[in-house]
Amino acid sequence: SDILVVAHGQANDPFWSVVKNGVEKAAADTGANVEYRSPETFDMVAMSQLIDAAVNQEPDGLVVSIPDADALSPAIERAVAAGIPVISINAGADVSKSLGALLHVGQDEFTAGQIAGAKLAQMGGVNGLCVNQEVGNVSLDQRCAGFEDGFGGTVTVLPTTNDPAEIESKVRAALDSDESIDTVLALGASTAGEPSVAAVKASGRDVMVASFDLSAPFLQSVVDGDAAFAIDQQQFLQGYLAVNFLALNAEYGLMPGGNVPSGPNLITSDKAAQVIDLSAQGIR
Amino acid sequence: MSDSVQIQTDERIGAESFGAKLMKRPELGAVAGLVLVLVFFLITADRSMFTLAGVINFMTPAAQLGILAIGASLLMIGGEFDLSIGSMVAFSGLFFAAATVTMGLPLIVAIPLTFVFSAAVGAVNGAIVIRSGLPSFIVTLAFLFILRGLSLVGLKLATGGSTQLRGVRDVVETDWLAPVFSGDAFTGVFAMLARNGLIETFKSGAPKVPGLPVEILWFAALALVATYVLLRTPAGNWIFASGGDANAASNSGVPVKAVKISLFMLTACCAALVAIITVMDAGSTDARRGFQKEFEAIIASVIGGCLLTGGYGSAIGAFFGAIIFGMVVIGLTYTGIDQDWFQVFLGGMLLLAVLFNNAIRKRVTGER
Amino acid sequence: MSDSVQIQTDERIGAESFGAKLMKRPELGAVAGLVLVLVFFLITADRSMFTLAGVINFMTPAAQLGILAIGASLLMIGGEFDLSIGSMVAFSGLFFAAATVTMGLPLIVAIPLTFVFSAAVGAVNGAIVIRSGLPSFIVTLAFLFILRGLSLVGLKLATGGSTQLRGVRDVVETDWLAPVFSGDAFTGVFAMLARNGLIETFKSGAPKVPGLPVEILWFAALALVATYVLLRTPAGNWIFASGGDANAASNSGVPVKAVKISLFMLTACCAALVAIITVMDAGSTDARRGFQKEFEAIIASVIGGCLLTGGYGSAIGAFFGAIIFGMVVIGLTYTGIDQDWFQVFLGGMLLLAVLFNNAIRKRVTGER
Amino acid sequence: MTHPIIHMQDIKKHFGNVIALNGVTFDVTAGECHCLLGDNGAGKSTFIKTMSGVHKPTSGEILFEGKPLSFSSPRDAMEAGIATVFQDLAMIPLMSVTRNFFMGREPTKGRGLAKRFDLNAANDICMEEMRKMGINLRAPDQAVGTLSGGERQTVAIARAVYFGAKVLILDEPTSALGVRQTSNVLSTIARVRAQGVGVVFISHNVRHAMAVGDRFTVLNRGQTLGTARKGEITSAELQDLMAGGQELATLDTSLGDTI
Amino acid sequence: MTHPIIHMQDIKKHFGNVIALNGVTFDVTAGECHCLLGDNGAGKSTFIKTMSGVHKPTSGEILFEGKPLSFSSPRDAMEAGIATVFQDLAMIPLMSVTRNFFMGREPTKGRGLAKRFDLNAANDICMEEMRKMGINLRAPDQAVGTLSGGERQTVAIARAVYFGAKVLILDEPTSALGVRQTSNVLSTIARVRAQGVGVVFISHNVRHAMAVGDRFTVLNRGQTLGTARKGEITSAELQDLMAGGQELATLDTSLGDTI
Ligand SMILES: Nc1ncnc2c1ncn2[C@@H]1O[C@H](COP(=O)(O)OP(=O)(O)OP(=O)(O)O)[C@@H](O)[C@H]1O
Ligand SMILES: Nc1ncnc2c1ncn2[C@@H]1O[C@H](COP(=O)(O)OP(=O)(O)OP(=O)(O)O)[C@@H](O)[C@H]1O
Ligand SMILES: O[C@H]1[C@H](O)[C@H](O)OC[C@H]1O
Ligand SMILES: [Mg+2]
Ligand SMILES: [Mg+2]
Repeated sequence: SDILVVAHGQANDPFWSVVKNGVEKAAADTGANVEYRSPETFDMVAMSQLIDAAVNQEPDGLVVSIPDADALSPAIERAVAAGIPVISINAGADVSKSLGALLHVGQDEFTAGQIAGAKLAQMGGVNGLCVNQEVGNVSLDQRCAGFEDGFGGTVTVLPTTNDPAEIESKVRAALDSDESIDTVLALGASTAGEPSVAAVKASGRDVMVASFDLSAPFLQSVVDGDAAFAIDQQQFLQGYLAVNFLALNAEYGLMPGGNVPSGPNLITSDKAAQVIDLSAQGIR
Repeated sequence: MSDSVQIQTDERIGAESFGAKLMKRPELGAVAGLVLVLVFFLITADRSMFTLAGVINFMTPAAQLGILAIGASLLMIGGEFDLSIGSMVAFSGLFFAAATVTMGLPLIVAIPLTFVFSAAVGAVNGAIVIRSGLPSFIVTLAFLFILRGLSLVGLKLATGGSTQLRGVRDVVETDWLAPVFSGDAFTGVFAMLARNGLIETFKSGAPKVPGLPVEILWFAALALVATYVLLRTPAGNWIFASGGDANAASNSGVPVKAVKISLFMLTACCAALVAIITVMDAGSTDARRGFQKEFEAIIASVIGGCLLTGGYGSAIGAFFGAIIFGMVVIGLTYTGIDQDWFQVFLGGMLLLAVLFNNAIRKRVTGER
Repeated sequence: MSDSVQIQTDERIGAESFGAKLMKRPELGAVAGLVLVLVFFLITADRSMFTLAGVINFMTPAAQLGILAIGASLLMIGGEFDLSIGSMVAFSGLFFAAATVTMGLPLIVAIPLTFVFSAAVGAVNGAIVIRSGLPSFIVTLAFLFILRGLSLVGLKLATGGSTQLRGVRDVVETDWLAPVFSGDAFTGVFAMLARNGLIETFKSGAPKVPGLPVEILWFAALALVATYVLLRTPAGNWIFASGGDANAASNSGVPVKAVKISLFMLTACCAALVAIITVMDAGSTDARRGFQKEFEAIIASVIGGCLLTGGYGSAIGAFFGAIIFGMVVIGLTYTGIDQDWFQVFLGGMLLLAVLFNNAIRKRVTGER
Repeated sequence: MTHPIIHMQDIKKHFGNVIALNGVTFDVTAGECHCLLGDNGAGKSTFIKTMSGVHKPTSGEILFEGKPLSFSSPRDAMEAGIATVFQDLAMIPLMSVTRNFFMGREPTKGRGLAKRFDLNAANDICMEEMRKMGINLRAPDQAVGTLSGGERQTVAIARAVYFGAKVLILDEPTSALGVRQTSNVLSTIARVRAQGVGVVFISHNVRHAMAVGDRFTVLNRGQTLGTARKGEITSAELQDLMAGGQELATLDTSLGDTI
Repeated sequence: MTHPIIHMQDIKKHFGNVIALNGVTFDVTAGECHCLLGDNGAGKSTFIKTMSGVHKPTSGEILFEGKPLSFSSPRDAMEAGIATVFQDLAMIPLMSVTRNFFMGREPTKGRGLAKRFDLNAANDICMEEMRKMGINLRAPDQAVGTLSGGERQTVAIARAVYFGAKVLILDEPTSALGVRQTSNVLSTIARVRAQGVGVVFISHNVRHAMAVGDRFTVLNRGQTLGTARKGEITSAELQDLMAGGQELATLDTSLGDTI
């Protein structure tokens, strides 16, 4: 069977490369013919065109992420109208059903932020910094909003580019100019999380750092006690399960009855050590 | 004065083939590259790429890019750059969405307003470049950041905190002007063709392609008008002259400043057109719209034969350049090439296409 | 022939102030902008920005950018662009990390190898530009994609599926050559200063700034060497000439092709240097390193007074340009301004800085 | 003497700390050819550039047909009826001969939206005007950058003559021209002068100046050395003035009357 | 007649479908000045560009000191001892006079890593050589783009003369020069010729050619009309040949011997 995956994250994004690895594993396991595609940048107009291109090939299943329902709905509805089974992953849990997708595999971003916020508040944080390395991506806005909600204290958003050197300096600058900041939540482990840890270390202050997603060095910081925890959404599952479900669907007409919450999953120091190796291999 | 045809018999002119004459024109230089890319995909890509639906599929992004590229190429021929085009797409998209959704204006008011507003921003760009004498690269770069930033701030203001403004589709759906700027043209014709089995349909019987996306019509129309202006009007001559050597042009009586400022306004309006079309199609806008489009527009223009240094190029070249770029970007997804290799292929195809262009042109024109 | 000093008394030369003479130099044009930015932050930013730790904090990214900008500015003066610098950072970073981690080579082998390898890629870039006669914009753009893509493919190969190659710190930590390319210099001096209360310390007594990050030293050294080469060696003259008018230069006996290819190699080596420094500092590399750095390097060069059309500019200007850019990028975080305005602010400051530069220069040199 | 078309009074022009013109007074009347002579770097080109709107004078007054005037651009000067052949020719190498010829003043046909550049007419006029000057162009769409030095100069002259209305300014127009083309240009000057156009002619060739000039003004190091009418001055005297009064190098061969 | 330094045999040069040279044979020997004359567009500049390594001939042979040779770049030609003043001067407007003067052949001081461009020496030489040609520069670091036309041409000539080793090629060197500077250039030609350098001199001025030339070759429409030695031909005959045999325009004034 032919299955196409169209996602908003690029193959060179450390996070999405794990999704892609999941996709490939599922392809190997099921024997399905699978391709992963994404726009050059976070570009919803281009992404809808990629979905159109995929629909034109009339695959036996289509996996999409839905970070902007308005922009992507015509293309997704066209796929559904063409009779192609669609599963959504990662972003779009709220709209997946209404657009005609069979189910969604992923985490609810706002909830994930909330959980992280609550945990950090419980650990004693009152003044938070939310480091956003992809300004304009709504999923990331939702995380900061959830963080603020769950945290209770004040939260400042720090928009940055995705250059680690710049992020390190900016986090450092934010810490230096506001003595009251005691918590940093980064929205991506390798781009924002690792430099945040470095900045906090250099500042010599006692500041908690947590991050969305995983990376081996960040997990190491968790193990070493330099970071509090990482929020894992097990994106390998998003790629793997979606393709697997669609392959089974194509072969036997099987399909689970509801959404699969692949996260959020807090990785604290007790669990971090076990996942470092898997993370280094691009599985977590 | 028709005796001037005598020169046709100059003994110092060798024979020149028709092909050589054609390839000498910057308008047609990009054709060789297009043919190469076409042949490549005909061989390697999934057959669905060259069905009607497939062609429309790669022509749609090509057209959106092409509208920007035509503006960029005229400006580049006129000797300047505009790096703020991409941000301008986001900014005028925000303006347009706010005008329709937040303020509830009808399209007949919102669209002209958006164009006037964008042209004004373009004029500011141009005026600063002209008055300061600074390179347009750095001035419009500043606007790249400023407009992008203002889009973010504006969106948050308009939505009360989100970076995405939704609901445009709902408010414009019933507007009589909507079909000119969004959706598909000739849907009746396509439906008829589908009923008669002349074009492909889904199992459901609906035509795979409901119509011709309006941006393709806009793209083609703009390319024609721009070519006409460049080659057949005084304004076109002024654009070439201003870009070729602003000093010499001004000394010969060309109103260089007015020409350049108009071109900045035109480029901004092209960005506004793309913004209007894509916002209406998507039904929403966000702070990242048009990201890096300035770059792609310049790429398409250069593939199409424009010189970065100004004074040389064509709108038709930019037209083909945009199609080449659009075809390569979308086409690679039809080939089954692993996404990991995507950028390697994109770069390789671009390089091959321009090298091939160049080799063919040198060969036919006998340049040393 | 010392009687040539006679001309000093030409009655057709008016008096010229020392300030005017200084500002005429492209090297110093950017200083006015730097002063403006500095004054702005001295007034608006939190005091911690101008403590030793604060200065080091913004100088570190500025230095990384500056190393690239100096290479880019020489190339730009020589009349060409390299859009592949950013991708080159990722690509040579991968090469370096693979050499140390995967192949276990000592730095004394791995580092020269990385430079040789990068220079070779630069030479390929240059050779294609020279031989095809295509604009370097489009050729290096192709390499922007190709190298970025190859970095991804290579990383996955080296790591067995991940896009991040780590463990560099562990293998190089003990290498005697490591201090030259990573960490801080003069740590002893800083510790001593801290002990004597001359620089700020943590409560623990350790200095807040353990030393001078090596990239700042490399940055300053490169700026000096590049300035010396440009202004005081035949090669410098050839660079200006090649960029000013390649035809005229070649007709006057300048080996234009060799000059340009060497500049491409140099630029690639600057990218490799940044890659080595940042990979060793971070201990890892990933496929997105150096993203859009080509763009920022060109920005810094242009702020520093380089002409995009070639033949004019300076390395010292790029030095100040990188500092201005770095300071503006980091500086806003120290002010109380809402961070959503970041890009508006960045663009506005850039524009102000170059406009101010320009106004001051025009004023002192009396240009019309 | 008729009223001058342009009168330039005490023009000064500084570039930063360089003083290019230090008070030059000059006029040209209808139907006369006023030669502007002087050593290299004397300021001739700078002076005629202020006359044709390229430079704004640092100080001094310009009277056009008796009224004070300041051109804010070359286009203004052109519209007032001044056509100039600049020493650097003001040509765009990448553009065709015809497009250069008509740059800024393109002939159109059609009206309203259909108003367009009449390329056929332009090509014909251009080829014909070039032929009159002694150059048979291969094709009107040849890029100016591929023309020979003299061919290029001829395009600039033919263009100025074609558009010259009241004043025609020629900055060393014959410097790169062949024998035949030079003779054509000089006779063209004589012709347009006879039609009542005022001509300003810059040259380093005394013979050319004497052949067509009515008055001669010599500049030296940014200042006027004086103005003489035809007949008041001999070739040799003029040549001495042009050299700024300095001695000429002597040659083994009889170079005395060579230059 | 001594052995020629350069001998160009049956040179053809096509640009696309344009035939610029259609079989030209020419040589220059040590200590002679060989004038290359001809109408605008005859192919003179194209020809000397093939001689100095800028163009590769489409066909034909180049013998340098008797051996077949093909220069792959102007630098090669220079190293063989050919210095050229191109008609477009080959100057970089944004660079200073000194930097232009020494472009490609910078004097150095110091050794090894400390080897550097000796700017002081270069400035002195440059000012001095310009002075010899009759131009007192204000400062050696003035940008060439701000020099007057004649000053700029003088820089190009002074440079070529300074570096000219075996052959000096001058393409209309005096076209923009003042009286004094022209006389200096002509006497310079006489001087270097006396030193045994072979000079190729292109000019439209018959008097200049007759003053310094030993042989005269006339090109017409890409072909040689013939070569004459000094004394074998009169000024008037030469002038006729240069005009390509076509009639000259006549002037009301006595323009007969003007050109
Ligand atoms: N933009 C400028 N900046 C500085 N100096 C300038 C500028 N333009 C001209 N000059 C100087 O002014 C003087 C006069 O130059 P101009 O071109 O008017 O001379 P000219 O009389 O036309 O000489 P020529 O006969 O050689 O053409 C020259 O010495 C030149 O160096
Ligand atoms: N690159 C080129 N492409 C096409 N045609 C060219 C090119 N270069 C020169 N020509 C043509 O070749 C002919 C000879 O040009 P060339 O410059 O050699 O003439 P010339 O004898 O030096 O004339 P002048 O006395 O006017 O300088 C001209 O008609 C010109 O148009
Ligand atoms: O969930 C993903 C998110 O949608 C964005 O792409 O950034 C990386 C991940 O956190
Ligand atoms: Mg002059
Ligand atoms: Mg010539």
